[in-house]
Amino acid sequence: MVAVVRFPGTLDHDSAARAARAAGSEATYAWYADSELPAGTRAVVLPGGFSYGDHLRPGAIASRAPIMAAVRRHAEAGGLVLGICNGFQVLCEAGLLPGALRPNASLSFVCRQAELEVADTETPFTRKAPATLSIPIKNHDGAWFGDPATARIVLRYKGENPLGAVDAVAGVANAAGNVMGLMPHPEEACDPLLGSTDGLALFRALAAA
Amino acid sequence: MTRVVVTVMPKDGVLDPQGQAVERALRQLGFDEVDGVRIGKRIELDVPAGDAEGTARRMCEQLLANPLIEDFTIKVDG
Amino acid sequence: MTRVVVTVMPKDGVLDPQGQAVERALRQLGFDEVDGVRIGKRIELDVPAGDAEGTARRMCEQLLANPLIEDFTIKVDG
Amino acid sequence: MSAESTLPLHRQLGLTNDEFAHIPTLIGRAPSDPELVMFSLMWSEHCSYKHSRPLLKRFPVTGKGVLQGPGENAGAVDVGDGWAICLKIESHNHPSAVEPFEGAATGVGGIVRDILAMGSRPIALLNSLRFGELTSRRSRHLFSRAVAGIGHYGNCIGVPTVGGEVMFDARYEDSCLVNAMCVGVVRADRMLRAAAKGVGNPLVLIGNRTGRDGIGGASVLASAELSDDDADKRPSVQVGDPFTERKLIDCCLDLADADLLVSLQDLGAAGLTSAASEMAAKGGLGLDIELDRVPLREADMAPAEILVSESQERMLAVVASADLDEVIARCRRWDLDATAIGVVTDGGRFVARCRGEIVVDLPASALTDDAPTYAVPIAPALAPTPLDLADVPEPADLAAAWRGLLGRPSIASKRWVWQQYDHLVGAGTIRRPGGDAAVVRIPETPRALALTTDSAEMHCELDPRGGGRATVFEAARNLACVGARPLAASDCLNFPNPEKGSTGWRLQQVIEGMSEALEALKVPVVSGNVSLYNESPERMIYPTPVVGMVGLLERAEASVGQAFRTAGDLVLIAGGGAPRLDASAYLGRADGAPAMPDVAAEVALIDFLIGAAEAGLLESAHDVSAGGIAVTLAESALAADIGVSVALTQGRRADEDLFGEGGGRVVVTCRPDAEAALMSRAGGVPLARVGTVGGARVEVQLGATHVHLELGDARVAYESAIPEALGR
Ligand SMILES: Nc1ncnc2c1ncn2[C@@H]1O[C@H](COP(=O)(O)OP(=O)(O)O)[C@@H](O)[C@H]1O
Ligand SMILES: [Mg+2]
Repeated sequence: MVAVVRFPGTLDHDSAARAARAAGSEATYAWYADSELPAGTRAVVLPGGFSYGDHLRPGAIASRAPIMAAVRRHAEAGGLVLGICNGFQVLCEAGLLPGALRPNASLSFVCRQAELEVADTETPFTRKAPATLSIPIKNHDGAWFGDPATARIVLRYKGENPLGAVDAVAGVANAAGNVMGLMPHPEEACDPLLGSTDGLALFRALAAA
Repeated sequence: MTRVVVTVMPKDGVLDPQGQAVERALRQLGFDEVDGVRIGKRIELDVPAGDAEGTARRMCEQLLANPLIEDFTIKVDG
Repeated sequence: MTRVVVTVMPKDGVLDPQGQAVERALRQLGFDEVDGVRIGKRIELDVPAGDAEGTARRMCEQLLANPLIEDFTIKVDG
Repeated sequence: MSAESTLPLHRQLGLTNDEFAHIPTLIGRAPSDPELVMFSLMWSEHCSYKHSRPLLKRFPVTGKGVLQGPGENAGAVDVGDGWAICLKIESHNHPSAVEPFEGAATGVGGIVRDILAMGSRPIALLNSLRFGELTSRRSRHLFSRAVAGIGHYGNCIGVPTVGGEVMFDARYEDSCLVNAMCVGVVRADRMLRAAAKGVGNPLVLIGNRTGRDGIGGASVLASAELSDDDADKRPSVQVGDPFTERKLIDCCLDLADADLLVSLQDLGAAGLTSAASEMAAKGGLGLDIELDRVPLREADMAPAEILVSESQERMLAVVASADLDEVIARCRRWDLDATAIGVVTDGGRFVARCRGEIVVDLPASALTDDAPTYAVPIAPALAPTPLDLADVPEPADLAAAWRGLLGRPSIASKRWVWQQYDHLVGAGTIRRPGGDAAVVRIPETPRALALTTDSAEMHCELDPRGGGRATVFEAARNLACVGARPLAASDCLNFPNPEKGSTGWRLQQVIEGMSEALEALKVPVVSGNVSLYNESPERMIYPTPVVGMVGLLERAEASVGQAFRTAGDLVLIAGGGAPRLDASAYLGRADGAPAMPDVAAEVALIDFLIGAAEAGLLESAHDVSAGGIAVTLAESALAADIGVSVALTQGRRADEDLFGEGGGRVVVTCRPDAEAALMSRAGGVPLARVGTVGGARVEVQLGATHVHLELGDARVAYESAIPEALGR
C-alpha cells in the first residue's frame, strides 16, 4: 500500500495515487495533521503542489507538520519515501535529504518537458528504470543547491540545465537510497495519452516495496 | 560606496497572505500567543557615497517597492 | 506583547538570484554604480513579553530560517 | 478631493440624480448611507449590466444539453454519463491596468470561485490578453506582470492554465484587457445554485477575513474610464491569496460531496452585498445578517465597509440548521475560518444589523432585479471600403516579410507566456498550449474537452456584424481542428464607452453577428461578462468580444494536433474564400473591408473536420488565421521540426496569397492512402491537395515565384520575438 501525504495546498495527490495504482499498487491518503501513517503503508509519496502556499520557503512549513514524524520513522525503518517537486522540497527542509531547493535561475515558474539521465542505478527507485527519462518539470523553486560530492545524485538533466541546479541535479537520495526526491513530475508521465510513460518506473518501485 | 538597507513591508490594511500563513504555522508549532506577523523584504545594497539616501529613495520609487501595496523605509549605514 | 523583528538573509556564498536580478534591473534603470545587492526577509511579530529574544530564536531555529542557506538576526523593540 | 467632495454623496458614489430619485419609490423612504452605498455598487455597470442587458437578450441561450444558461455564477452543459461541465469567462481589465500582477491574479481567483459556486471542480483555466505594443515600456510592464500574476495564482491553486491568446496593438496601450476563463466538472445531479432556500437556515461565511480590500472597487474601478486620477483609485487594490483559494476549493467540494450545502455563492464585486442580495432575490426569500459576526481583518470597519468589502477568497453558503456544526468542523479541518453570520428569512428583505441596530432593511430585489437599464444610442458607423492594394507597398523580399511576420509579437510563439503556467497539473492535459485548442481529459470518462478563446477585434472595428461572426467561427474552427464538436460558449464583451459615438451600435452588431454564427452552429451562450468604458481620453480599444468555447471529443485519443507528422504525408487545404489583406495581421491596422463570413460554408467546413478526425483520417490540422497560410504552414512545420513544400494558386498578389486572411481555410495533412477517403467526405467543402510534408524548409511555389524559409531561421524569428522584445 502506497500512502500519499496531503498537506494544505498539496495539488498532485490524486495524480500520484492514480499513478501508483497504474503501477500496480493500492494507494491511500495520509493527512498532514495525523501522527501515524495509514495501517499497512509500505511506501510513502510526498506529492507536488504548493503546500502552505510556498510561504516562507517551499516545503518549510509542511516539513514541520505532525505527519512528518511518522514519515521520518518510516524512513529510518528503511521504508521507501518518494518526494516529488514540493515533496522533494519538504524532504530537504525536513533534513531527510541533503541540500535545498532555490529559486530557478530564470526567477520564474518553468513548465516544460525535461530529458533526464539516471545517474545512480543502485537505488530501489532506479534499479529497474530506463537509462534516460522524459518527464515534465513544473516549479518555481527547483534549483537544487548542495554538495554533489557528498550527496547521492540519482537524476541529472540531460543537455541544458533548465533550472540552474548545482551540477544539473534533478533528483537525489539519502545515503541508504530508500528516500528519494526529484523535481520532475513522474505522475504526469504515466499515460501514453500524455506523451510519456517513463514516470511509471518510479511508481513500480514503490509497488514492489 | 555607502551601504544602504531598504526595508519593504506590506502597507497597513493590505492583506499579507504570507504573514497570515506563517502566523498560523507558528501557532501550530506551539507558539500559541504569537500575533501580528507581517513579512516583507530586506534589501541591502551599496550606492555611491554622496546622496545615498536620495539614490535609494529613487530606486524604491522606480523598482524596489510597489507603492500601491507596499511601504518602504531607508537606512543609510555608518 | 513585545514587537520583535527577525531578519533572514541568504548566507554568504549562497547565490542570491533575486538580488542579482534586482542589481541588473537597477543598472538598466541607470543606477550604473549600484553593487552588492542582497535580498532577504524582514519578519515582524509580537511575542509575549518576558524572554522575547529566546522565543524568537526558537521560532527561527524551528521554522523561520534554513541554516543551510540562511542566517538570521533578531532585534527586540523597546 | 476638489470638485468631488462638493458633490452630494450619491453623485460621489456614481449614481445619477434620476437613479437616486428612483430609490425611494422602491423602498418607500430615503436610503440610509449604507443602503445608498449598496445601491451605488449594485446599480453600477459592472454589477447591473445596465447598458448591455437589453442587447444580451439576443444571444441564443438554450439548446440540447444546456443545464444552466446565463443568470447563475456560471453556465453548465451535459457531457454524458451524468457529468456536466461549467464554464464562464470574466474580465479583470481595470484592476489589471492599475496593478497588473494582483489585478490579473485576483481575476483568476474570481472566475474560479464562480465555477466553484456551482459545486463543480475547476479543471482548466484560459486567458485572453490585449496590451499595447511591446515597444512601450508601460505595456512591457503590464504584460509581463499580468502573465506573472496569472501564473502565480493558477499554479498555486493547481488548476492547469491550458490556453488563451495574447495580442499587442497600440489601441490597448491605455486600456489593457485581461479576461480569464474557467471550466469545471460536476455530476449533473449534484450541481449547486445560488438561490437561498429554507427559512431559518443559517448563512455561513467561509474563507478569508474581511478587510478594506477593494472597497468601492466595483463602481470605481470597473464602471468609469480610467484617466489621470488613477492614483485616487489605488488604495483599493486587492491582494490575491491563492493558498486560501485552494483550501476553499478543497473545502467547498468536500462539503458538496457530503451533501452539506443548500446553496453556494462566491463573494465578488460588491462583496457581501452582491452575494447576499443575489442569493435572496433568486430564492424569493430574505436574509438577516449580523455584521458583528463577520470576522474582520481590521477592527474599526463601518457597516457600509463590511457590506461592500471585496476581500478575496470568501464564499457564502446556506446550510441546514442541523448541519451547521458539521459544516464549521469540516471548514476547520481544512484550516479555514467559517462563521454563521445570519439566517434565511421569508418576506424577501435584506436586513443587516450592527450592535443591535438595523442598519440596512431593503427588498433584496430592489438591489438586483430593479436595477435600471438604459438603451445605448444606436448610431451606425460608415460602411468600410475595401483595401486598395495599390496603397499597400509590395515587399521586395517575400521571405524577409515572412520571417518578419513570424517575429511579430502578436503572431510569434507565446512559449514565454505559457511556460510560466502550469498547464499540466491534474495529469489530464492531452494537447498542451501552442495549438489551435487545448485538449483536457474529462476525469472518469473516455471523453475529452477542447478549449479555446478567440476574438476578431480588427474585423469587429470595421464591420462589427461580420467580426462577431468571425469571432465565433474562428473559435469553432479551432475546436474542430483538434477534432472536437463545439458544445457551448461563454463570452466577454470588451468595449469602449457605449454612450459615445458608434460604440453602442457596434456592441449591438457584434452580438447580432455572434448570435447568427452561434445559431448556425447550434452552440448556446451559457454565461459571460461585459466590460465597458475601456478607453482613455486619447484611445479607444477595438471592440473586442472574446468568445471562450468548449468542444467535446467522444474519444480522448482521437484528438488531432497542428504539428505535421511524417515526411511523405499529403498537404491539403480545406475550405474556401480568397485570402485578403483587409484587416490582416500583415497589414497591421484596422483598414479595408474584410469579407462577411459565409455561415453555411463555415459550418460545412467544421462538420467536415470533425468527421475526418473521428474517422482517423487526419495526421494534422491547423487553421489559417493571423499571418495567413504562410504562417500556418510554418507553425505546423516548427511544431514537428519537419519541413513542407506546397504550390498555391496565384491570386492578385504574392504577399496577399501568402499572408492574406479571411474565409474559413484549414491546412490538413493525411497519409497518402487516406487521401481518397478524405476526398470522398468533402461533399460541398472545397478540398485541394497542395503539397507534401518533408525536408528542412518551408517552401511555397506561387506560379513562377518561389519562396522558402529554412526551419532554423523560422524558429529563431518565431521563438525569440517575445523574449527579445522584453529584453529577456
Ligand atoms: N456577455 C454575456 N453573455 C451572456 N451572459 C452574460 C454576459 N454578461 C453577463 N452575463 C451573465 O450575467 C450574469 C451576471 O454576470 P456577472 O456579474 O459577471 O456574474 P458574477 O457576479 O457571478 O461574476 C452571469 O450569469 C453572466 O453569465
Ligand atoms: Mg459569481
